[in-house]
Amino acid sequence: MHVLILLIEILILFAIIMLHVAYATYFERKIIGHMQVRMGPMRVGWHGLLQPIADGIKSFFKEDIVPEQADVVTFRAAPIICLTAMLTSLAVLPFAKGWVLADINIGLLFIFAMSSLASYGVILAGWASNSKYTFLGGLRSMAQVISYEVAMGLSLVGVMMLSGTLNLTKIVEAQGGSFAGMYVFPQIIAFFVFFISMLAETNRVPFDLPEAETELVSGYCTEYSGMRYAIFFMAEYIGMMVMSSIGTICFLGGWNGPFEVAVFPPFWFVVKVYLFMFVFIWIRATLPRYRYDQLMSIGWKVLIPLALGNIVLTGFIKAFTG
Amino acid sequence: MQIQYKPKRNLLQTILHSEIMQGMAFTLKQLFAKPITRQYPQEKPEIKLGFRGQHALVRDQETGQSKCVACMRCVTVCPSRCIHIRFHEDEDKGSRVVDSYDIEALRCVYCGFCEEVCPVNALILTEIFEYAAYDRESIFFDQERLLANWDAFAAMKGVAINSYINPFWRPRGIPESVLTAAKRLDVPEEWTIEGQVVGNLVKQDQ
Amino acid sequence: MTRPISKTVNVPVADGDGERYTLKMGPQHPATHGVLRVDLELDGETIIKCSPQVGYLHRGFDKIAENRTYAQSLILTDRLDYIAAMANNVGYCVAVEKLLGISVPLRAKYIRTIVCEMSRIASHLLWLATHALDIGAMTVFLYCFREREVMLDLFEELCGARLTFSYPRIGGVRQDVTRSFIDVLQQFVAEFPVHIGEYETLIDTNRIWLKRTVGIGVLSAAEALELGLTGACLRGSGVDYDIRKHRPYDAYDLVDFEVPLSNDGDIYARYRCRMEELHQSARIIQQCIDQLPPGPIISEDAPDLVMPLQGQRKVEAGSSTYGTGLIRLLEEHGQYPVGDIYVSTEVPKGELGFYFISDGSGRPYRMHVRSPSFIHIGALPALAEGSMIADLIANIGTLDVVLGECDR
Amino acid sequence: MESMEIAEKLQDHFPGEVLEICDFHGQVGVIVKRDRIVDILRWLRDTPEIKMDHFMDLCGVDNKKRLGGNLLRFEVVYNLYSIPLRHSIRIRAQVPENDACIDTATGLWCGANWHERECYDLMGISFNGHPDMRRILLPDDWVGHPLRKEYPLKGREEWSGLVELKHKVVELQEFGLSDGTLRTEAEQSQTEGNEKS
Repeated sequence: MHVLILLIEILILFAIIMLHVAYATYFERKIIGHMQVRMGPMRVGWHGLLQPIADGIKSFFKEDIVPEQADVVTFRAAPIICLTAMLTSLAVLPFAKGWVLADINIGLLFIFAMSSLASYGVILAGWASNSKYTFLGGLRSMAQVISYEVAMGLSLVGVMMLSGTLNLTKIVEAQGGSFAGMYVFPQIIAFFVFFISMLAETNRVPFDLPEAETELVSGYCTEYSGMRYAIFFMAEYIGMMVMSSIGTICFLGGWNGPFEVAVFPPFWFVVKVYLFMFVFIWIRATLPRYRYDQLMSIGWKVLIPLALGNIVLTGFIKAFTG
Repeated sequence: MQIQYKPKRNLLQTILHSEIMQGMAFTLKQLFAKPITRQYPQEKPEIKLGFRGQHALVRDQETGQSKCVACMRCVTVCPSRCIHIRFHEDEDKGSRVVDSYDIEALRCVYCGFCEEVCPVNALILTEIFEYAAYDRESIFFDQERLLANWDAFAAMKGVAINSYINPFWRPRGIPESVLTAAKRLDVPEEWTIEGQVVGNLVKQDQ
Repeated sequence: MTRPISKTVNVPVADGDGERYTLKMGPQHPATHGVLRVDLELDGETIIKCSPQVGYLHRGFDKIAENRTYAQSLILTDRLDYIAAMANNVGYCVAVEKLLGISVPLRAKYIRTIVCEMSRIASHLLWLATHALDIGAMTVFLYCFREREVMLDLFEELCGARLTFSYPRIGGVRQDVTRSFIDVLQQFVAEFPVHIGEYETLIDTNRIWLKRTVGIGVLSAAEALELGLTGACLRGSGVDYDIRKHRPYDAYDLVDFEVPLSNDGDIYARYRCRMEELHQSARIIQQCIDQLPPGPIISEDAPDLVMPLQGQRKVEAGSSTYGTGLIRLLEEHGQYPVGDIYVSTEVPKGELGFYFISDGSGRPYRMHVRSPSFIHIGALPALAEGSMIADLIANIGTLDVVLGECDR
Repeated sequence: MESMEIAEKLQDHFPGEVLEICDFHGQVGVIVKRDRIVDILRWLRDTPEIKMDHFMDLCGVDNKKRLGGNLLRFEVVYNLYSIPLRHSIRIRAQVPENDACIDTATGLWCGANWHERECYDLMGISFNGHPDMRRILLPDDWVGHPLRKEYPLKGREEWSGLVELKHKVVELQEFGLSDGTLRTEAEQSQTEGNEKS
């Protein structure tokens, strides 16, 4: 019985997330469109509201092309690895008090593990397509993930030190219900480092090198088409959402808000996540792209030292204030 | 003139990312600006007078036929050589009779030379620009098609067709004396050589 | 100055001699601006050898022009640099006028100057749009197109076409400007500096933009000259060469403007030069509008597109051939001088030169187009070798090439 | 300096090389022999009071049907300009038909590289010492040089690459894999004939 309930819960979460992914694309296209003084999707449904559905149907029915020279098994598996890893990390996210599939004690570590795993999908996709553009995209992604995973992990150490736990629910609770309790204030440096690494981890502008369109055509997914391409797309958007959720949980006080919304407890959580998503999109609409070596030097020479310094600083403050 | 660069950012600006924030503020402002998109098939663009679009042979209101006199000037001038005319001489009247008038519109480059050289305003590039088709045959215009194109264009323009003036028929700013009789149409005062737009400084001098 | 430009390539080789591989970038690639193919030899992401391959758009203008009259060849120039066709049209007409010894009325000169500068604005906007997009700033792209659209609408009002204008004629222009055209243009010119400010807000001081452009693709003045670069690419390296000043044509000697120069010679310097040229173009247009004199718009001794009716050679009944009358007539007419001439004009991309040899028939004996894009793409290896793939993209963007012009 | 003066100086300096000086609409062209062309160009570029530093243009001309003069079959035309001194000159080097080659100017201006390749490609004049003498605009296996006067405007035969492609399309059509967008001409006329009948 317990398993059945869990399965139903998983199904509901899965459905909601898929819907979210669909409409996150819509959200992005609309926002970017209006920032660029155009309208975004307008044709399918009222103001293009059914556009994501139409896109989904289209990609399902498109031909699934496997390049002749590709390593077929890996080529087919790569998007699945990406999506599965991203979906799995959703399990430990507390959307509201008690609204969590698996409230495990090492939630934060679990998410790191999963997001690193997802990059295997990208790298394998780049390698298995047997194309030079995808290969370069895969290499870039590998380097990027390795360097920024470190920075991101280190940036969250401060949060762990303050809250004394790796359990995501407890991290939220440690921040208390008040506005001033949010870790973004004491951990402002960590938040900065986390935010930049978050952009890099999810391959977003200005760090979208693995799929830099004007350089590598479409990076690691150049050779993908139809549903497999859509799966990469989904994985990217779920990744964005997971990262936003971690940001919300660790720095913005999770589901706590100025007032309780009784009908829908995760209200504030969703608001905050979408705030993050908006900033993601906003940045994409504004900034140019870094070069590969510049990206690496920012990661290693700026962000990691900053994050380490933050740990030391937090440690001192913690030691002196008790 | 040497280019002046903007000053380098200082440490505080670097830490605060001030220039990036400015850019972000600007894009945020544009989020609420009015989009400039035109929803094309529903919302047609405004086509300016003299647009060089689909070809048509002007239907003479009196005879109901084309005005073409087979002078071959359009054939001669066409740089892409897409106009083909066949004609024979009418022995009684001493004039030429057009047997066929074909335009391969797919070869046309829409330079407007043909309507410019036409002495009798018989040929026109209309303001219709949407006539794509799935096969080549339907964009090969023979005389009937070209006259039908004119009818369609006349229907589109409505009642004003009698006074329709294409700037290629009576170019703005060209004196009447250099035009053939059929091209000496009545045009707005601004189009004549006397009614030219002149600059502010010239105006003051006069 | 004679040193051959092959920069020493400092390739960071990790272990051993590094495995090299080739990447054929293009002709279908988002950043190669049309159908340019660049064969790259790479070590990791570092470019060791770069060789651009052109010709995918070759149409043989030189050969076609030898079989058309001077007036008919005008349409070919529309298809050279299709981003700024008006400037090519004017350049062609200026060259033919010089060859045939035709003088142009003052009003036509002013109108031509206006349309030339309008097309410079249109072209530079498209350059900025794509250059920024190549480097990743996608929003600038659409802001630039917003303003470019105004230019295209104005061109449409003036001559009935949005891209392939065929507007100037040998000896003048086809049609006069209208009141509404001048009004819209005046308003645009007044507002334009604000729009330039908008683009600059997004990229001018942006640290990412600076990182991607400053110190990348550096050419010294001597190198740029030796490579034959012209236009903003040459002026970005500090060589004061602008044909509008050196060999003024049309009304450029009657208006006051400055030529922006920079000594840095990198991508950022070229970017700044072009941005400054936008300001100067607006200034020139404003002055032309102010000074626009009354008068005829086409010279009286301008050659007709076709010869007058009475002189028309009788065409055989039933024939549907072309050109029977015109070409023979002009040959008999013998009104064209015999000689050769090279005339160049400053188009947005650089120096567009036409070399004509006339043998007195109505058609050029030989026409050769010196197109700036062709030379600029030839300079790509000098800029890109030793840098990274991302810099190659930026370098292609900064050269501002149009493949229609390159391949002719 | 006036272009005519430069031409005369050039004649003084290279007496045996300059064949003729012609003036047309204020532009001076100097017809020279091809043998010392690089020396002439170098002299023009490096002499301080001439200083032709901008290599504007290079093109090949086929003189086969050109009237007048005792011109050789081909000529290579160099248009030079001096940016600091603002004067220009044109050098027309004569190239015979049986040995259509001339020394390269890439050693002086490396920008001449592509000009010369284009000249070779379209006119068939090859340049001695050029680092990369390949076709540039046309495919490598193209036959003939289109800008020569005897080359017909319509071209000779299809380019081998296109012929190959058409064969491939026909092959694919047999398996129903192509819609036949690139039918061979013979086929096309055949189907047209069928439609008419």
